[in-house]
Amino acid sequence: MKTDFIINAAKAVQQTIITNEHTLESLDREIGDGDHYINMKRGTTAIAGMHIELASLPPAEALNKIGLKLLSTIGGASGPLLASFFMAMAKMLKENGDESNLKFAEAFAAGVQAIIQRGKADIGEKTMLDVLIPVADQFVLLTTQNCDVKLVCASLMHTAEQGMLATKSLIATKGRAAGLGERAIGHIDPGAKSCQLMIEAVCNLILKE
Amino acid sequence: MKTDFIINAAKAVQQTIITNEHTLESLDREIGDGDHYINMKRGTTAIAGMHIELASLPPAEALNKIGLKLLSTIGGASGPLLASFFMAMAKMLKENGDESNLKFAEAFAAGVQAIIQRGKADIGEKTMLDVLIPVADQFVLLTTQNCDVKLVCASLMHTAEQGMLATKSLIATKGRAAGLGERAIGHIDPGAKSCQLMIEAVCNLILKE
Amino acid sequence: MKKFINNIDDILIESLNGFATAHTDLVSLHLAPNFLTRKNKAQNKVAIISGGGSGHEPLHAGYIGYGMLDAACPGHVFTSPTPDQMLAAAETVHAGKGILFIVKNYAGDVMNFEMAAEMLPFESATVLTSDDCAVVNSTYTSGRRGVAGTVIVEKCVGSLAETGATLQACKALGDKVNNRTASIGVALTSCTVPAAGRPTFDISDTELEMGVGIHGEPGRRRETMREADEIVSDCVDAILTDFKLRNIEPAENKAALLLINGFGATPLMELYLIYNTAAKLFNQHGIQISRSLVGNYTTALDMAGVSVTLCLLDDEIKQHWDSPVHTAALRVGM
Amino acid sequence: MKKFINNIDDILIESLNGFATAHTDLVSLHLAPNFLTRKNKAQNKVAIISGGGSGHEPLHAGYIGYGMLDAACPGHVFTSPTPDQMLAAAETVHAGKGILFIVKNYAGDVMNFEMAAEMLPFESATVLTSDDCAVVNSTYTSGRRGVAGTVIVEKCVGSLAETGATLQACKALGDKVNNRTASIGVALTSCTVPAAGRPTFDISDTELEMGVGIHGEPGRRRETMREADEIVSDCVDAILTDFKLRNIEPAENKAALLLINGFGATPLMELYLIYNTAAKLFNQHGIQISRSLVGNYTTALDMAGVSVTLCLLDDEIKQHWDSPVHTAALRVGM
Ligand SMILES: Nc1ncnc2c1ncn2[C@@H]1O[C@H](COP(=O)(O)OP(=O)(O)O)[C@@H](O)[C@H]1O
Ligand SMILES: Nc1ncnc2c1ncn2[C@@H]1O[C@H](COP(=O)(O)OP(=O)(O)O)[C@@H](O)[C@H]1O
Ligand SMILES: [Mg+2]
Ligand SMILES: [Mg+2]
Ligand SMILES: [Mg+2]
Ligand SMILES: [Mg+2]
Repeated sequence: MKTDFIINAAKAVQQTIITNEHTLESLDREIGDGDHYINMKRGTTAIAGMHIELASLPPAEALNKIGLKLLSTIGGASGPLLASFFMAMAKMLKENGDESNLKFAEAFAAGVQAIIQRGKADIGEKTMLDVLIPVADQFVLLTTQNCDVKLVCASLMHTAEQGMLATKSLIATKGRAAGLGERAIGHIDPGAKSCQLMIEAVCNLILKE
Repeated sequence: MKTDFIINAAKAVQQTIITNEHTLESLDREIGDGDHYINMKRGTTAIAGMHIELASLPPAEALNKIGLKLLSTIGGASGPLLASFFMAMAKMLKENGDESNLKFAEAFAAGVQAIIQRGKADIGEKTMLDVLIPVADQFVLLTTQNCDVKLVCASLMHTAEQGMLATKSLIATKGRAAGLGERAIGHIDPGAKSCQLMIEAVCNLILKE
Repeated sequence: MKKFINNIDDILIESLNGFATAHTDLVSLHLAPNFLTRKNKAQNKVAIISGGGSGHEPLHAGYIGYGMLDAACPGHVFTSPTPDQMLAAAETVHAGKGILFIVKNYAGDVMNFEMAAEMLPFESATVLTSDDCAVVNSTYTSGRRGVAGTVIVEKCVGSLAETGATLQACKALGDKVNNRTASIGVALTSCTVPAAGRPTFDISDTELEMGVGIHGEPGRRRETMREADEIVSDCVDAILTDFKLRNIEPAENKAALLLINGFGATPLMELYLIYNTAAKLFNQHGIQISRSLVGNYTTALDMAGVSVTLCLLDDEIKQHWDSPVHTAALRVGM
Repeated sequence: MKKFINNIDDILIESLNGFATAHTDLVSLHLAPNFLTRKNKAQNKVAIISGGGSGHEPLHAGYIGYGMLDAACPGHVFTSPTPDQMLAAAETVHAGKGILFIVKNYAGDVMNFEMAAEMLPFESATVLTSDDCAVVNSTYTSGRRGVAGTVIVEKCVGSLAETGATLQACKALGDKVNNRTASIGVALTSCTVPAAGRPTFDISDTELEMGVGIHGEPGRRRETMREADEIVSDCVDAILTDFKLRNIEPAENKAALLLINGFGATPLMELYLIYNTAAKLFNQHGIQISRSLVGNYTTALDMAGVSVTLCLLDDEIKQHWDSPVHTAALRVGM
C-alpha cells in the first residue's frame, strides 16, 4: 500500500459516507443520538482535504496524521476509537514494516486491538467491533495464506457485511444504545454500518485497480 | 324585576355561556388570547352559586353584589367592565327606583355608560359595546314608549344580534384585537358575542314566563 | 396538548405552591385572594407591586425580593388578576411611603389595577409598561403592549425604591425606563393555553409570526420563515425605527442594554446566537451594548420564539440596573 | 424544523460568540480549538474543566466563573468535544495544582477526555458523573449516564477548589456528590438536532418517554401520558429505589437538595408544579428538601420534559452548595 492509495481511499471513504447520509443518520437516530453521520462526514471530509500534506509522507506517517486529524474532528465515541485505530496501525507499520499485505493485515489488527482497549468492548456488544474484529481476523488469515488480493477484498467485504448485519439482532452493551435493553434489537449499529461501508469502499477501490 | 328573576337569570346566563363554550373560546383564540370563555364561565358560575345570599336582597343590592363578585372572579378586560356595569346599574336602581321597566332600562343604560367610562371605548371599536350601546338605546326607547315587555325582549334580542354581527366587519381599536389591524376583519368580537348570548338568555327567560 | 398538569383548575395554585416552597427563603404565598410578598417585609420605602396573567414566569413572582418587587398578584393563565388581589397585597406590603403599581399595558390589567387603585386606602401611582413596538399605528390601538421590557422597569424602579425615594421619583424613573425601552417579538410556534387545550394559533413549518405578543396574540404579520440573521435584522430595524419615530435619543455614550428574551421553548443556544447578531447590528448603528441579559425572563407558556428588547441607558438607569438584587429569577451582588 | 439559525455549520460558533459577548465580564472565548475560560485566570488552585456536546446549555459554559468551572470545552451539538480542546484549555487554566476534569459518563466523552488526560503534561484527575438512574440493569450498560446532577457536582467541587484544596480532595468530593445524587428524566416531545432537521424520535400525543436521556436517547420505556402527580411519583420512586439499591443513606438530618430541571421547552410554571409534588412526596418518605433549584440547567435543545434530581446532602456538600458563585447561569452571594 502506497500513500497515493491512502489518499484515494480517503476520498472513496468520504464519498461512501456522504452517499449513505440517510442510512447512517437514521440508524443513529433509532438507537443513538443521531449524530453519527455528521461526525463521520466531518472526519472523513477533513481527511479527504489533507491530500497535499499527506502526499509526501510514508504510509505509516500518513496514517498517523489521519488518526490525529480524526481525533480532533470526529468527536463523540467514534472519534477516539477510529483515531486510536489509525494511530495504532501507523505505529505497527512503522515498527513492523509495510512491505507486504500481511504486514498491513497485522497493522489493521493492531488498530482493532487499540479500539478494543480504548472502548473496553468486545465482539457481540453491538458496536463497530462486530465488523472490525472478524474483518481483522479474516484479513490476517487470508494474507498469512498468501491469498490473491482481489479474493481477500471480496472476502473482507463479505465478512464486514455479515458482521454489520449481525448487530441487528444484538442487545447493545456498549455505546449509547446500551441504555435501550431489548429495544435495540432489530436495529443495525450505526458504527458497524459506517465501518462496513468504509471497508467496502476501500476494497472496491482495490478491485477496480 | 324581582331578585327571584335575577337569580333565575343568573342561571340562564351561566347556562348559555357553558353551552357556547366552543364559540366563545374560538372567537377569542382567533383575535384575542383564548381565555374569554373560561373567564366568563368562572364569573357566571360564581354568580349562579350566589343564589342563597342573594335571595333576601332587594334587586339593587343583589346586582351590586353580583358586580363585586364578577370583579373578583372574571379578571381580564371583561371582568372590570361587566363589574362596572352591574355596580352602576345597582347604583342607578337605588337612586332612581326600580318600580318600572323604564327604570330598569335607565339603569341598564347607566351600566353601559360605566363600561364606556371604564374602558374608554365607544361604539364601532369592535367590543362588547357594539352590542350593549344599541341595546341600551333601544331598551330606553321602547320602555319610554311603554311597549309590551315581550315585544321589548324580541326587539332587544334582534338588536343584540345585529350589533354582535356588525363587529365582524370592524377593525378593532380597543382590547387585545387592536394589535391586529386589518386582520381582525372577518371575526366576531368575543365580548360582543357573550353579551349578545347573555341578553338573549335573559330575554328568553322573560318570554317563557 | 401534553403538559405536566393535574386538573386544569389546579395548575395555578399547585405551581404557586411549588414556587413558594422552592423559594421559601425569599417569598410568602397568600391565598384567596392570591398574592406573593417578600418573606421579610421591607420598611420605609415605596412598596412596589406588579402582577398580571400567569404563564409569563418568571414574571412577576420571580422578581420579588430585595431590589425589585415587594409583591406580585398572579392572575389565571393569561388573564389579568382582580382588584381584590391588589388590595390585599397593598395592605400587606404598604410601608408608609405609598404603593407603586407596575402594570403591563393591556386593557384587562389596566382596568383591574385602576379599580384597585381607586379603592386603595393609600397613596398610589402606576407605571404602565408599553415597550412593544410591534403595533405600528398607535391610533388603531389602546396603546402599545407591555412585554419583556417590564423586567427592566421592575429592576430599576425596585432599586430606586430601596434608597427610600419618593413615590413620585419611583414613578418618574419607571416612566423614563419604559420610554427608553423598545421590544419586538417573533414566534415560531404558538403557545397552548392549558384551559384551551390546543394551540392559540396555527402556523406552518414555513412561517413565522412577526410582532407577536406574549399571549400568542397574532403580530404585525405572518412572514416566511428565514434565516436567523434576517429575522433579527428586521427586529433591530423595528426597534431603531420606533425610537426614531418617538424621538428618543441615546445618551451621550450611546450605551444600551440588550435583552434577548426566550418565550419558553427556544433553547438558550439559539438565544445566544440571536444575541450575537443583534449586538453586532446595534453596534453597526452606533449603539454600544454595555449591558445584557439572555434567557427566559418574560415567557408565553410553551411558545417557541424570542423577543429583542433594547433599553437606552443613561447614568441613572445604568446605576439602578447594576445595583444588588436578590430574587428567584435575578440575582446580582448578594 | 424551525429554529433561529443561519447555516447549520455555524450554529455553534455564532452561539458561542453570543455567549462570550453577552458575558464578556465573566468569560473569554478561544477558537480552533474551541474552549472558554474565566475572564480572569484563577491562581493557585486546582483548575476545573468540564465539557461535552453542545445543546445542553447553560451546561457547561454557563457555569464558568468564580466558585465553579475554570474552563469548558463545547463539542458540536450532542457530540463530545475532542482532546485538542481539553489540552488547549488545560494549558490556559492550569494554575500549578493540577487539572480536574468533570465528565458526564458517555462513551464519547469518557474516551475523548481520557485521551486528553493521557496526553496532558500536568497532573490530572477525572470525576465521572453518572447520576441517571433510568438505566436499571447496569450489567447491560457501559454505566449510568451523567445528567443534571452534573451541575451539583460542578458547583460543589468548584467551591472546594476555591479554598485551595488538593486535586485528590476535589476528586473525592466530586465522587461523593455524584454518588449521593440520582436523577431521572421524562420527555413529552423529542428534541430536534439541527443537523438532522427532524425530531430524534416520534412520540404521540398520548405517550411519554420515561427515563429519557439528555440527548433524546430513548429511555426505560414508552408509557401512557398521564397526570403530573403520577409521573412525578414514578420519578420519586425510581430515585428512592436507586439509593436503596446502591445502599446510599441520607445523612443524620435527612436533608436533600431537589433539582427540577427543564429540558428546554417546558414552561417554568410546569416545573414549579412538578417541584411542588416532588417535594411533598420526598417529604412523605422522610426526606427534608432543604435546598432547591428549579429551571433549565441541563437541557436537551428543544425537548419538552423534565428531570428530577435528588442530592442527599451532608454538612460538607451543603456548605459547598451554599457558597458564593458567580457564573452566567448560577449566581449566589456575589
Ligand atoms: N465502547 C465502544 N467500543 C466500540 N465501539 C463503540 C463503543 N462505543 C460506541 N461505539 C461505536 O460508536 C458508534 C457511535 O458513534 P457516534 O454516533 O459518532 O458517537 P456517539 O455515540 O458519541 O454519538 C456506535 O454505533 C458504536 O459502533
Ligand atoms: N376598552 C374596552 N371597552 C369595552 N370592551 C372591551 C374593552 N377591551 C376589551 N373589551 C371586551 O373584552 C373582551 C375580551 O374579554 P376577555 O377575553 O375576557 O379579556 P382579555 O381581553 O383581557 O383576555 C373583548 O372581546 C371586548 O369585547
Ligand atoms: Mg451518535
Ligand atoms: Mg381574552
Ligand atoms: Mg386574557
Ligand atoms: Mg453523539
